[in-house]
Amino acid sequence: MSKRIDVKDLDIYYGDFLAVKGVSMTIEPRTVTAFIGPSGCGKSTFLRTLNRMHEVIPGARVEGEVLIDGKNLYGKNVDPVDVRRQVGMVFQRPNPFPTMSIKENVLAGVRLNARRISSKAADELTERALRGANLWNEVKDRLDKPGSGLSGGQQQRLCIARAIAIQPEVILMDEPCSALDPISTLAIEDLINDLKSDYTVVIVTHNMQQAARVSDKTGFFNLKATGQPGQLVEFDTTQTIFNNPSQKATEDYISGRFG
Amino acid sequence: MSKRIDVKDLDIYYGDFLAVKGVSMTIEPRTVTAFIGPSGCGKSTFLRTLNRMHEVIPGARVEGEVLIDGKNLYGKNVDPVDVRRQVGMVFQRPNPFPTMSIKENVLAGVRLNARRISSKAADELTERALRGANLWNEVKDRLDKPGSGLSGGQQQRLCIARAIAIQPEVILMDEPCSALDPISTLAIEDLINDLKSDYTVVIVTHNMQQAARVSDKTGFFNLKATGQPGQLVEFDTTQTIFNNPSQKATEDYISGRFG
Amino acid sequence: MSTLTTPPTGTQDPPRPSRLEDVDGVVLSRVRPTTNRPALLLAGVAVVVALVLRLALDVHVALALVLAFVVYLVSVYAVYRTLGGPRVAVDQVLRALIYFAFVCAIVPLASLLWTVVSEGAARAFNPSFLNQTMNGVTGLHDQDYVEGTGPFVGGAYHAIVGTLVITGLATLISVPIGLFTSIYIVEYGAKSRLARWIRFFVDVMTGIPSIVAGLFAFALFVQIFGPRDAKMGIAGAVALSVLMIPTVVRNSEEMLRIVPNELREAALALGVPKWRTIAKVVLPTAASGLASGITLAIARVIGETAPLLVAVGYARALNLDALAGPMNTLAVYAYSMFTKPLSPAVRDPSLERAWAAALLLVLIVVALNLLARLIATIFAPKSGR
Amino acid sequence: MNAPATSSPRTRGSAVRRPGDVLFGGASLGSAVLILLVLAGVAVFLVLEALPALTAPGEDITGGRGLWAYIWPMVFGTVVASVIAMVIATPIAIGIALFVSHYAPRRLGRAVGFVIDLLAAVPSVVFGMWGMAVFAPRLGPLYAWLEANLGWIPLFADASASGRTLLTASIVLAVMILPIITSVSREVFLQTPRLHEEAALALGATKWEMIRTAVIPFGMPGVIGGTMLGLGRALGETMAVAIILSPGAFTWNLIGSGNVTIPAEIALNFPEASGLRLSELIAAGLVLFVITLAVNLFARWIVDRRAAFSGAN
Amino acid sequence: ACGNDNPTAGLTAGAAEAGDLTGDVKASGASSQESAMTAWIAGYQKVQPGVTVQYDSIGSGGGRENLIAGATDFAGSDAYLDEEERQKVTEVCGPQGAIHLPVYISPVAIPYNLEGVDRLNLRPEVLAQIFDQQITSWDDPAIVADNPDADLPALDITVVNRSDDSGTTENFTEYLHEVAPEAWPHEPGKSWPVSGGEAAAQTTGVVDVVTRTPGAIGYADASAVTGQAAAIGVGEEFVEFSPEAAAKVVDASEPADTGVEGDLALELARDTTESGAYPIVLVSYHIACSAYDDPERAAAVKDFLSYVVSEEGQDVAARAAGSAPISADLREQALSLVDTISGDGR
Ligand SMILES: Nc1ncnc2c1ncn2[C@@H]1O[C@H](COP(=O)(O)OP(=O)(O)OP(=O)(O)O)[C@@H](O)[C@H]1O
Ligand SMILES: Nc1ncnc2c1ncn2[C@@H]1O[C@H](COP(=O)(O)OP(=O)(O)OP(=O)(O)O)[C@@H](O)[C@H]1O
Ligand SMILES: [Mg+2]
Ligand SMILES: [Mg+2]
Ligand SMILES: O=P([O-])([O-])[O-]
Repeated sequence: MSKRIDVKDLDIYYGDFLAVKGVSMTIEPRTVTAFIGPSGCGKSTFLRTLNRMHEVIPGARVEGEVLIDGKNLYGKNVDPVDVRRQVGMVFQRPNPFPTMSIKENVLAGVRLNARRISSKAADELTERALRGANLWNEVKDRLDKPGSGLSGGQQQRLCIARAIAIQPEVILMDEPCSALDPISTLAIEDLINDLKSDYTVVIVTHNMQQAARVSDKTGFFNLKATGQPGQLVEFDTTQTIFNNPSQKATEDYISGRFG
Repeated sequence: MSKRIDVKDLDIYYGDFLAVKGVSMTIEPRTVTAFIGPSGCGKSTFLRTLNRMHEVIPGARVEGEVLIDGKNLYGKNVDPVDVRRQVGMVFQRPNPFPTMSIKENVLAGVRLNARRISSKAADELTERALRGANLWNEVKDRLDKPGSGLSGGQQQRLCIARAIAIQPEVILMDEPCSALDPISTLAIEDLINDLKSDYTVVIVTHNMQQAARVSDKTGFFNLKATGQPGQLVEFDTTQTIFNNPSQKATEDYISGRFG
Repeated sequence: MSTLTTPPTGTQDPPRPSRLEDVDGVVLSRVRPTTNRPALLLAGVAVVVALVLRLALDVHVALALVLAFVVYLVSVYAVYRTLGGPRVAVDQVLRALIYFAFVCAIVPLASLLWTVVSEGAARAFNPSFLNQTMNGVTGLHDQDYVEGTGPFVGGAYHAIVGTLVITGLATLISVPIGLFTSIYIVEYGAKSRLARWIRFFVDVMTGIPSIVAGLFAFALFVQIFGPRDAKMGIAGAVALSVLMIPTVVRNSEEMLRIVPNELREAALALGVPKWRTIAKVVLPTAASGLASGITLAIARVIGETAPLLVAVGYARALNLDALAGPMNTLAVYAYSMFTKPLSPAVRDPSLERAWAAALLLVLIVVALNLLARLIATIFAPKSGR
Repeated sequence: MNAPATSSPRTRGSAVRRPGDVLFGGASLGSAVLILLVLAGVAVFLVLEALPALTAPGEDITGGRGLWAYIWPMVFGTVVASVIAMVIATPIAIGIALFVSHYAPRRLGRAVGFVIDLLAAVPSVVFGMWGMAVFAPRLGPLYAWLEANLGWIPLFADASASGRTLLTASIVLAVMILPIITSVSREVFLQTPRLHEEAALALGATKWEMIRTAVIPFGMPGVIGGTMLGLGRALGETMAVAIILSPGAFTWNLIGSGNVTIPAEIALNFPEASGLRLSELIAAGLVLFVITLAVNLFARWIVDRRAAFSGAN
Repeated sequence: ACGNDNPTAGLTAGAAEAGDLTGDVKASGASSQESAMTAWIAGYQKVQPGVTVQYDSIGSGGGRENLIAGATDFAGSDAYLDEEERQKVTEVCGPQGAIHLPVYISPVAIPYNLEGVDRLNLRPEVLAQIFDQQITSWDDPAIVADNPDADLPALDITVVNRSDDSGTTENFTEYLHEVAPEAWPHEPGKSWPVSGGEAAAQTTGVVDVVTRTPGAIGYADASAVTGQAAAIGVGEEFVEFSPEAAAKVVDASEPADTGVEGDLALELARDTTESGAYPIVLVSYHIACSAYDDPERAAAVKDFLSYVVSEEGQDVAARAAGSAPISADLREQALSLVDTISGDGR
């Protein structure tokens, strides 16, 4: 059920601006892959190409292939809607729907994708997703209040709950813990570990410990120079990247800082 | 220039909801104070009362006193605008002005207040602030481009630059590094260390290493239970909090997690 | 929250179904990939249906189009339901409805604009029409013109000037009042009772019939200037303001409201006083919407006739003084040329003038719109759409 | 922002206010109050001028059966015309706004938005002339068809050959208010936060589902605002209706001559009116004013606008 | 300003000696006079360039009200002042009250739209029944009886009336009321009393609808009617409208008693049987004060009104607006009536 992702020589553009260049990698099913790299090097941009969210930005486009279980995401016969259902996403900035209650927020994706949903199933799914995101205890008494009245970290966990509620096959997370406290972060990391047994997980993080803790493979993105496109400098097992990187740039980045 | 802050028995409300209760503490001038605690416990809320940003939210109010150099912030004759000029703030979510270029964003505090500034001084100030926020190299060639075209981390650093450009006496930072990569984080931490020699700095962070690295004093906030108001559980030197906390809750929180 | 006692994710849960479709009570609705080829094909079919209905069966055009569209909707729904599932079908149907809404609107609008342009273009760009007034022009001149014994005399210069003066004054009155009111509602009065009431009464104000506004302004000016001298340009501007203010307030309110709070907070936290925050951050961020709203409000009143006839009167000659005597405006000019031709027997020259005046009015608004857009792009957020 | 909407006391910590704020806040409050004064002025004016008609004996009123008997058919006409106009215009306007903001290529969208804005500028007289000369005749055959096929419904009882009917006037009103509703809706739809749109898309929403979950809820208050503006115009429009409609006594029949709206009745008869007749007309204006008031109360009652869900955060 | 505020300057050669009066004259009232008034003002400007005349066509009722309120110097009106108004007007016009000058006489034509029917004879009863919607088809025997030669189709009659209150309607319904009281049961008035017909705003609207709708018939100020129009039964003959035919009715009419010596408010002889007279006419007056407080204003008003009733004034209006010039006899009376206006407030 989890999926294997093959990226082949992917160039990513914003209009005429080449933001990321020549990425190739293979992400195995049932693994956690982390992307690290300095700010602005194109981690978010690359992540968004994996569920075709990139093309939502006017003028944005890609060249190259992304294969999920051998099927090109950008092929003729692929509906981005279907892609996005299978490849869920959590954004860098929490974005709960302001007009929906907490519960409705969690169920938003389910409601979109389901023709029918019994109220029992809805309750169950809500609870499971909120527990999964370690938010249940905090909000169980106010499920009908607007989602925008939560603290920043609570909002982010709400978004995670929303994304896992539809139980996608691949989950992309763009710095999911940057707004979280350690306890929630721990819970999310546990969740990621859980998910791994069924799903393919890809996260972007600035926290190298986090990358080291949760990921099986790590990709290091970097910019040659400002204004140059971002590139995948090195992609290997997390072990190798952190202990024995083959590239100087990776080593500098890793060792320069411990998080 | 730096100021001493005394908080006396502060209760903070959103409408009828008591979010934070009975906080008392003293923040010495020329120190860095960090607040840690689980998500939703009221760290951001409390921080916002220190420069009267809390009252901007409709229905929000406080009871109690906040004294800056002995003068009650919430006294009769205090202009919140003056307070905010002395007590700068960086928010959890980057919020550059979309109508302004990068440079204008940095100069916003000056320009919006219609303070006169020669173009040479403006250039100088821009550079100094951007260097301070470790953003200068990345944006020096596109100072006239809109600030909203930057990556998340770049935007956050832009906001830091904007806040330090007005050279306040106290600087409040609400998880300033949560969107930053390690290199930028390091730069910001260095910056905080620099600032300390002149200013009083208060930061909220989820990163305990960060708290340990940069702060002199640490305050631990916690919720007794969900729905209860947040409270200041313990406030002491960082050393004590991390090595020898007097409260069980603090110890649990600190030891439960290292990062 | 007892922080550390919270167990990690759902260990106490029964084994979790790892697929949404495995959850009891959830019926999934999958999306299968489709292309837009069937839609294009069906659109072609619908066009054929429309043509057959219209040409072969002689059904009314509107009816033929509606029927063809219904055929299209039904078939698109059916086809995409089989190809892509119900969600894709609904998506396609709504897409069709939205495009149809667009076509629905464009047809009458294009017809109207075409009528105005084609009827008005001949006269509107004639320099003598643009710089002559109607002073001394009578039906005799029109008759001479139609018989070919005289030139075409009589233009809209005075009406153009009058339009600019009266609408300009109305704008000067309404925009500050309207903008400040919306600022009060959104920024100062947030959630206060007064703000709610004001918003309510502004809505009520949108329903004042224009002629009542004219009568009101006239009555007001009679109180000030006496009945003999009450008709003047400024009275018309006041009448138009009564109509314009609610539009400005309502529009601006909506535009201010969607400015994100975080920008306000960013500015306030920099020690910027509230009023400067509003003036320098909120208003520029909303500039595009505000400009288009104000243009819309101007457009709303620039074509008014009834209140101006009541409050300003009807001038044949040039009058630059908004504080004395009647003035003319393009809308009033067009109205009177339509309904009261100079020479009742020879209507054409008057009709030409009327359409030309209407076209000029539209052009003035085009210019205003362009200006508004220019202003908006100067202030508008530098990114996004 | 889930603070309960109570009127909890607000701490105004200080009595100090800066001159700029005092001026700006004062100007804002002043303008707001000025608007209330103007509205009160209009109301007082209407009542004073309508008073003679309100107190006159019934047989002196046009029609001879009292003021209410004179006015209610117009109320019917006004309400029906506005309702039809709104029913037609609102969905179409929202459709166009979505087309411009989310469906059309950017250039086309902008051009369309521009053209539609222009239409707001076409003087109502021109709408009237166009409606009478170009539009109404085209509808004649349609009405004949309606009568032939749906004639058993009283609304389509007797077709007008000229097409100058209440239904025609309503459709033209719909065209007239279209730009107003479209313009406001378009602006708010364009402002939908990217984040929310992307949140919906990332959950596997189709375009329409994205619009339904992110765009429309965010823009709803704005759309309602625009709709109220449009409704105001539909209720208050004079000249176009006066020219297009072939007015007459009350009838259920929407596709024949007959019925009139209050503003049209005022505009048509005001020039020759004096004394009590003028007063009657202004009384009709007063009734329209009250209708607007009632409609707004009703609208407020239905949609408690915005409530806790503000788009601004 | 760069515009040309005197566009007709080069067109009319050899204007008469320019007079030296100055002042401004304000008037308002009947819209029926609009075209004629435009012509009078333009013509008068050449005679007295120092006097500006301003006329707002706001309707007869408004014109009379303005005069009574002192807002204008004279009124244009399709009807003369009634008893109550004559009482009130003495407040601004001195004890003598106001005078009426019949300045604009125009036939009310009955335009119709029937292809191939070039002449349509309608006697008053038939006319009344058609407009009362008692006769609903063009091949009704009552119509055929008077039009044996016409090829009348079996077409429904569409009656087109004014949708706005108007002097034309008032004159037309007065005519029907007086001449065919049995067939026309309605009271005369400014608003059209029969429902169910097509209604259109203003004279041009009525003419438009009639021209556009086959089988339509209406009534409208003759100046705007250029197509088919019915001949009306007067006595034993059928008369088509023409300025001369209309003027004959006016000549046959008696002045009404308004309490002012020599006043020219007319009781129209609509039931005249005089040969060649066209009985449906609209007479529009200028109603001026018999005395003004301000001698200069009195002089200006007097001068302008003299111009209006003068041969030249009537001729200009006839050509520009298609009205019927008043007869020489009536003109004499009118001029001497104008002469009685005084400038000393008495
Ligand atoms: N919408 C956009 N239009 C144009 N350029 C963009 C857009 N979004 C991002 N970029 C540019 O693309 C590059 C990569 O940005 P991206 O957001 O992917 O960086 P990132 O690695 O995620 O950084 P961070 O760690 O700060 O989030 C940057 O130079 C950025 O300025
Ligand atoms: N605008 C608001 N209206 C009502 N309640 C609010 C508002 N903002 C925050 N709260 C509530 O106040 C409490 C404290 O929130 P706060 O944002 O201060 O938490 P925090 O400690 O900063 O959390 P995080 O680490 O996630 O940012 C929470 O229960 C939150 O739901
Ligand atoms: Mg990123
Ligand atoms: Mg916070
Ligand atoms: O001159 P009218 O009163 O019929 O318009």
